[in-house]
Amino acid sequence: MQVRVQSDAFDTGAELAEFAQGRHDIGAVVSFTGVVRDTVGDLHHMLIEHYPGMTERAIGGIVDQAVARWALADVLVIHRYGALAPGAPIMMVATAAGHRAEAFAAADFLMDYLKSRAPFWKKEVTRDGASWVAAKDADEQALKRW
Amino acid sequence: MQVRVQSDAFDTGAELAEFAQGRHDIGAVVSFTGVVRDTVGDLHHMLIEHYPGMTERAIGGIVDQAVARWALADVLVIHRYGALAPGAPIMMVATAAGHRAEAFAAADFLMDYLKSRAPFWKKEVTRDGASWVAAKDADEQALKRW
Amino acid sequence: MNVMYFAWVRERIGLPQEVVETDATTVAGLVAALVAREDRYAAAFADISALRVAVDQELADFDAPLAGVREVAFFPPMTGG
Amino acid sequence: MNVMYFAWVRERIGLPQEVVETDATTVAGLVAALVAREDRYAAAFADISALRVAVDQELADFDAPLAGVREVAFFPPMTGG
Repeated sequence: MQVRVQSDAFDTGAELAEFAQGRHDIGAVVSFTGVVRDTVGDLHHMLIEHYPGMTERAIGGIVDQAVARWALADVLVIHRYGALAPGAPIMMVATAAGHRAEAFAAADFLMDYLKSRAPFWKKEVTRDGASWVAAKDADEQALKRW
Repeated sequence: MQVRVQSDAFDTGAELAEFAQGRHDIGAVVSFTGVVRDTVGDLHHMLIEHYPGMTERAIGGIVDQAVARWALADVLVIHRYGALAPGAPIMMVATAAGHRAEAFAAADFLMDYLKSRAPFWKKEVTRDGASWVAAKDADEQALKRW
Repeated sequence: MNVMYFAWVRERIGLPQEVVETDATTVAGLVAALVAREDRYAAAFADISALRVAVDQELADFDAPLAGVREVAFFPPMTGG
Repeated sequence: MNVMYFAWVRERIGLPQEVVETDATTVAGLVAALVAREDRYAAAFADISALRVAVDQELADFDAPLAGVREVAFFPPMTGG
């Protein structure tokens, strides 16, 4: 199990190539990568603020829940903070398990909880100004699935 | 959208690094990798047989269904056949979308259908002999989710 | 018509494909004609519920008609992914 | 006790953290004491339903007790992932 909170960029492909490498007891690996999205084409960059200390603690608790709930061989969570360019990976989650149902469910669960229970806040900076991304009701509702 | 059926090995990390690269209109990428699993420690290799022609047609149809159902920016499916060593990637699916729900659902859907509706058959070759992997009732049941 | 066999169906029958001349009008009729040939076919088709069939590379039922069909394939449930 | 502010709460109050001496026994009491101080606090805490609070780095309710607490943080709903 590995959790990294960092301002440095990371390479999803390279991380996934390393993840659960050389293990013969797993059958399924699922990854999720969140990317800075610029729908309208006016985004200059995204600023991600976080709460050092609580961030690591919150993510660790979410990973512990996933591990207690599904038979996982390994879990990786990386989440960036700071200024990120459009198209850049914001964060990734990877899960390894014997079968696909566990790997999918755990990755989906981790994402739902990281979205609404890990202390990160996103601000979009465009040419015209900056605004905080509002949390969505749907994201809070999504937690009730688990 | 890209579908590849091949005997050659592939590198999940390298494929994912290329996938949806440089796109600023996507927010979420999900990947699934199926790996040759050797639970007991007696697997020599896995043989995957397929039905050339029908395989490409079946996978193409499954991808078309996913694209019709979810707003996907891109889809990648790679599936190997032939002899595969324990720990080797068998196949992968990647989906790119604006939001995580679509990317997760489409990858999950693609896996359920590839599992039971793409003409591949797995045979496990151990030191003691060889046996065909039986389809699971749960895999057929999983299709009813969609 | 070209008839193909995969996985343990191929192993029981002992060949991957063959050209079959038949008057059968449905897949079930083709199966009956094959079963009547030799024990190895009877062994492969003993439990039809354990088999799947594709007609011209599309999954089909055993009562599917054979008119105009060029290729029929028999195999166990698929185990892809 | 150390009081921290994040995202637009930090921007409205104009600082990321401060040490606050208070007799308040609950988070809600601390909020009332801060709001009484200056308009910028009143602006930040105007709609408490739009805020979340963490007590010693764990999510908590506004009626959480402050006895023995070293750090309280106020912020909008999180937008991670």
